[in-house]
Amino acid sequence: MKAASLRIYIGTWVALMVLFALTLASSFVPLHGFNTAVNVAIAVAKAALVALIFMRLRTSTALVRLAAVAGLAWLLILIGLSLTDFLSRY
Amino acid sequence: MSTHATAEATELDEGETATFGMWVFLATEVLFFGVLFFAYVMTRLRYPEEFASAGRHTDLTLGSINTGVLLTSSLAIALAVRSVSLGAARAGAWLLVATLALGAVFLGLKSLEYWHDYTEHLVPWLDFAFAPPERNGAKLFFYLYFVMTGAHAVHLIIGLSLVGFMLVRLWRGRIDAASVAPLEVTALYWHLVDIIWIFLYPLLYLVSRT
Amino acid sequence: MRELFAWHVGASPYAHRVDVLFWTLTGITGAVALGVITVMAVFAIRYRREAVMARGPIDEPPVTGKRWVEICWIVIPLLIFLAVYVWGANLYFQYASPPAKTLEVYVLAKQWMWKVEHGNGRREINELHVPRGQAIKLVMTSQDVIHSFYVPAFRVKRDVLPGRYAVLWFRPTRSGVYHLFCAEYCGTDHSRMGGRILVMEPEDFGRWVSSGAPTATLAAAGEEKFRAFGCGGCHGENATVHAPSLAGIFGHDVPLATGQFAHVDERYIRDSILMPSRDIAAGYPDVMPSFTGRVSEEDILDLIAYVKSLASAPSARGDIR
Amino acid sequence: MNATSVSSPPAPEGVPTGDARPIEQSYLGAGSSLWSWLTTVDHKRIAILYAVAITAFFFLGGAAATLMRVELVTPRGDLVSAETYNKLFTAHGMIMVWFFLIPSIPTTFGNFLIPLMIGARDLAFPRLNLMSWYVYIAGACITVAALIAGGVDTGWTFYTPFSTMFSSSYVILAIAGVFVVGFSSILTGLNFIVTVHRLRAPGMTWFRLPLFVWAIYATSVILVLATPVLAMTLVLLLVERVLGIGIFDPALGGDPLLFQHLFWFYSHPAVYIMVLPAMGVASEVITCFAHKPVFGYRMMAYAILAIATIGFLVWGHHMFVSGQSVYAGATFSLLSYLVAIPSAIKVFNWTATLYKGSITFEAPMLYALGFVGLFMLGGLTGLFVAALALDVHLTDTYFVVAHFHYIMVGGSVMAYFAAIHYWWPKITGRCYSEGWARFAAVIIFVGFNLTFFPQFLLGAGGMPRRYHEYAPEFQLLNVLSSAGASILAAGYLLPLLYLPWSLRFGARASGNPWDARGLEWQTASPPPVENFETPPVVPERPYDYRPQAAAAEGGA
Ligand code: HEA
Ligand code: HEA
Ligand code: HEC
Ligand code: CUA
Ligand SMILES: [Cu+2]
Repeated sequence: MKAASLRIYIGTWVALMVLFALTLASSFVPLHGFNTAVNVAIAVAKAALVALIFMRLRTSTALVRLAAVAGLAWLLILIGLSLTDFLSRY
Repeated sequence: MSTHATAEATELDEGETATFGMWVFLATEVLFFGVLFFAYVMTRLRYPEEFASAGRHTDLTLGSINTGVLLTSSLAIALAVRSVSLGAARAGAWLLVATLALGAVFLGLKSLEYWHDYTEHLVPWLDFAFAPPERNGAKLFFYLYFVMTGAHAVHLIIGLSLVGFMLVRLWRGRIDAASVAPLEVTALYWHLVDIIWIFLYPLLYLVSRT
Repeated sequence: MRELFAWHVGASPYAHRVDVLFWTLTGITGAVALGVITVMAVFAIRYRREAVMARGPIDEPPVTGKRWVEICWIVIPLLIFLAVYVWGANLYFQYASPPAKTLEVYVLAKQWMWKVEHGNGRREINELHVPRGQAIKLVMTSQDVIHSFYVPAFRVKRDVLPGRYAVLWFRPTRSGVYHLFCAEYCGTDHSRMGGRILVMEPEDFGRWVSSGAPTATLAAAGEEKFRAFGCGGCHGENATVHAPSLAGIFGHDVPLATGQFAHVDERYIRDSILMPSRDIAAGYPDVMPSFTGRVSEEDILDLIAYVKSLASAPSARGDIR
Repeated sequence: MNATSVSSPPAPEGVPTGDARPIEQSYLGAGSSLWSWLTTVDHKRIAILYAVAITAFFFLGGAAATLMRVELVTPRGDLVSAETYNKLFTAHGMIMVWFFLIPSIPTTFGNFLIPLMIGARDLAFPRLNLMSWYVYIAGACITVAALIAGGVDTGWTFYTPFSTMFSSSYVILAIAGVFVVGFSSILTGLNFIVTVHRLRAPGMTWFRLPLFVWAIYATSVILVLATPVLAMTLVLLLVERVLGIGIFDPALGGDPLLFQHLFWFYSHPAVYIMVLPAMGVASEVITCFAHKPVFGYRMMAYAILAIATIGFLVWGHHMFVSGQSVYAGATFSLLSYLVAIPSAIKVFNWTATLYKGSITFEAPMLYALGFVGLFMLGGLTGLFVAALALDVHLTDTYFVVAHFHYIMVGGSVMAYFAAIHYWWPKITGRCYSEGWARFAAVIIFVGFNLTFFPQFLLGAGGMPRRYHEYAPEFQLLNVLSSAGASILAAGYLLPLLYLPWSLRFGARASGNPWDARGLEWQTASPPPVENFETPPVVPERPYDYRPQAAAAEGGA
């Protein structure tokens, strides 16, 4: 098992905190309906950092990555296909 | 979880097996919470204004502090795994203690927040604060707020017990650099609980703060 | 014989079109099933172990079948499937889009009965009288759980949900009496929640619908309620409150305070009555009270009928599309 | 078994064959106390624990069905009250789906055979495996308690707002039980996935896996990805029911279609959970008794994966008349036709496997051929209900009831019986009476068709489902159906007699009584605790059957 260097871990934490500050600050700036989009995009970035570095997906086997992606992919199927109904119903 | 692998399976293989097993489990967790996110999206599409005005009533300060706390706890447990696998069991133990402490702080603040919600009549099934035009939508927002944060808190409590258990095993010398897999798997779980919060935070605390 | 088949002859042009699809598909799938079963039987007999015959070496590569055979039985079924899909979808869109000129009837479902209101105010329970040859459009809602309005002879059904309006249409072309079933499980007496559809000659229907001394047309009943609930106090001609005129809005798009437009249909009126603050008409104050709990589903149907009856009136509001 | 197979014929060269070993030296001899069974972590013993529980639930669900069929002999509700009838079909559906058919083949034969087939000692997480069984039993007890205490009348689909506002409160308990059982499914699926990925014997590459393993693997993927959705949906249902606030009831500002989407997002993939393992069994049995390699092995494996994935994209076909947008309906209908293609591939490939085979007709083969035929009919009628305009007429009628019983009873249960008969000698070390087994297979086939074919006609004629009373013109067909059900019941009771009988009086089975290929046949019957005395190495493709050789020997 290869352990990443301390620097990388601390750096990741700093990055997470910066993103956290960014998301909080951006919420007070009116962005004409794009606030949620920005927030979600930042959340995705934070989650990716945690997954890639802390959970070490970056150095995992393809198999583990596949498992990691599967849950997300299936959630997108659920939401995506349902939207064909909810967005075109009336 | 013990793993009786085939005869020639090595320690390293067992670690890999456990890790893979945990990732499969995490996939199920993603879908488990996914239903709540799905319900949130669909309901918010129907009640955009109500969600906006109800969303302004969540406790931004406590929610934000908790976000910082949880992100930091993730760092702590990641460093704990790193230390143990490099042979520094003592440092690892202290980092696990830090993880536990941060997790406990999170739960403490969350309880405080629930208390505030209660006193401000934000609990939708008890004497709810919002008046009719917004009432239905706001109720659904707070309903989802409680179900989502509640499910998250339950997971965090499970995480705390797992980390506590690992701490005991580390203490007794059952975990060391060569058999770090159980700790690693626990850390994966902890990180996932953190990731869920990363999404809950903007959806519940940052709706329409402009 | 008829018993052995329990088949109900279709009683509308749409039903006949559905039947053609049904029998075609029965033909295709029957042929496929028969074919597969025959081939299996032939193989089973011919290649039974006792059969002394030269089987020859296995003439296939180790782990794959014959490529061209497999491609054939992927592509041919796919083409058949696509054809059936398009056919079924085409009919489905017919089912979902009522023609422009229809006779409208309101249907209210509740555990466990169907209440029907004709335009002229004639009401009936668990029965629906309709004239032959005319397109009938049902506007349906439920008071409690989900029900489903099912007329096998017309090959149509539609779930009836609480809190919204479901539309179902058909054009009966054979007079007679047909089953009406509730097809969505709705509790204890689900199986008894049925009734009859009586398709009458137009003249007979005319006589029937005007008999039984209906007190007032639906719209008139609605107008009555419009006054009784005090709607007229604000929406009326000489009201002091600044409220929009409802004349001529039905079926059109009205501007909202948000800058968007809303299409005025049954659901919009219902929401306006129950949740007036959700969609505020542009240029008007948000003062209309919610009538939730004060009006029944039937009252709402009457009020809708009234607002609809104003549809052809000239609108005083210039901002309507 | 017939004469040829009892004294297992000399295997072709190079095919090692297990022996008949004294039962005391097998996994069955590892302990006979109840305690030794309840604490075992041996996958083979856990399989038997499941088999016992599942058999009980099959007959419980069957008893409810029997009562329903008796009630439906007359158009009036004269045997049981409407309320009782509604509770009966709810209990029947819930028990058959969650406590019988979903766990059936995976937890019994999957558990027993996966390690044997891939040459492993046990599953990846043996203790988790035992825990799954206890979780299953716990969930089952909760639900059965609810069904006995007061009964639930929601139908197995729990549609809102009926389930949240109107139905009796036992629905809370019943749902809690299903929720718990879901975790058993998830843990079992997880265990299988990890096992197949990590514990294959040397040389056992993916394309040397028996199709049964492929099928269980794909099933596990569905279990793991679909079940959590059901679990959380049920939580939301419970909270809504208890607190009176929620996102499903329009009276509370919710949307009932939201529930339907979530329910079917799980439940449509769940129908493939119920049929994929059956397809795996059919592939094993048909190749064995046709004595020929399966036709198009790779395509068969891909078809399994395709069904598992595309199966996730079609759930909206249960909602064509629900008020879902017509565009969504059109999308889901198209996708439903696409998922039928891999099923078609499988049916054709099984048929082609018979070509130039050397076929014998022992009981497992009779059941397997029955499976193919009835699954095909069930699947073909699925094409009717997938056609939008036809479904408008047929949905919620007996046509749908017939459609899914053809696949689930005619298909999956048939395959389950094929599996029982095929692997019985391996599991118990005993041979059952071949004559009785064939007789039962024929009775079940006849009874089944008589029960469910009339239901297609009823449905096409417009008889709605979940009807306690019905219009008089439907009576004749209903009487036929009920008559068939009694034949079917008799057919199902037969194995309950001759199989246990064989445990005591049956001849001892050799290691490979069917002259079959596959690692599980290379060890003794019953297998030793550690499965293989020497860890196996896999040198070749699966299904290495040679029809010419067998025919020369058998036909002589
Ligand atoms: C194991 C269970 C199982 C399986 C495998 C299937 C398989 C399929 N099902 Fe079924 N289904 C159920 C169990 C199952 N179903 C249940 C339980 C319900 C009702 C739930 C409830 O409401 O309670 C249901 C309901 C149901 C509906 C909703 C009906 C309604 O309520 O209105 C629909 C609609 O599309 C449908 C379609 C299909 C299709 C297209 C397939 C396909 O996968 C079938 C594919 C197979 C074939 C097509 C056969 C082989 C193919 C050939 C031989 C090809 C050659 C053919 C030609 C060239 C024409 N099913
Ligand atoms: C998953 C598997 C499965 C299986 C195996 C079965 C098996 C059977 N089913 Fe089931 N069925 C469903 C799943 C299944 N069903 C589902 C999901 C529904 C929908 C429920 C709903 O609408 O919510 C349904 C609904 C359903 C209906 C429609 C009810 C209605 O809509 O009103 C009918 C009616 O005939 C029926 C009949 C049968 C019959 C005769 C059998 C037979 O094959 C059963 C054969 C077995 C036996 C007959 C057991 C034999 C033993 C005895 C008789 C002994 C009894 C003894 C003791 C108590 C000791 N089923
Ligand atoms: C207190 C005055 C008041 C009463 C009483 C009242 N309304 Fe209104 N109504 C309004 C006002 C003001 C608006 C415009 C603002 C809005 O859209 O909410 C309105 C809007 C509407 C609209 C939407 C019109 C549009 O152009 O968008 C409908 C439909 C309607 N009302 C129907 C009714 C009915 C039916 C009743 C009686 C059951 C009723 N109203 C009672 C004041 C009233
Ligand atoms: Cu109303 Cu069923
Ligand atoms: Cu389906």
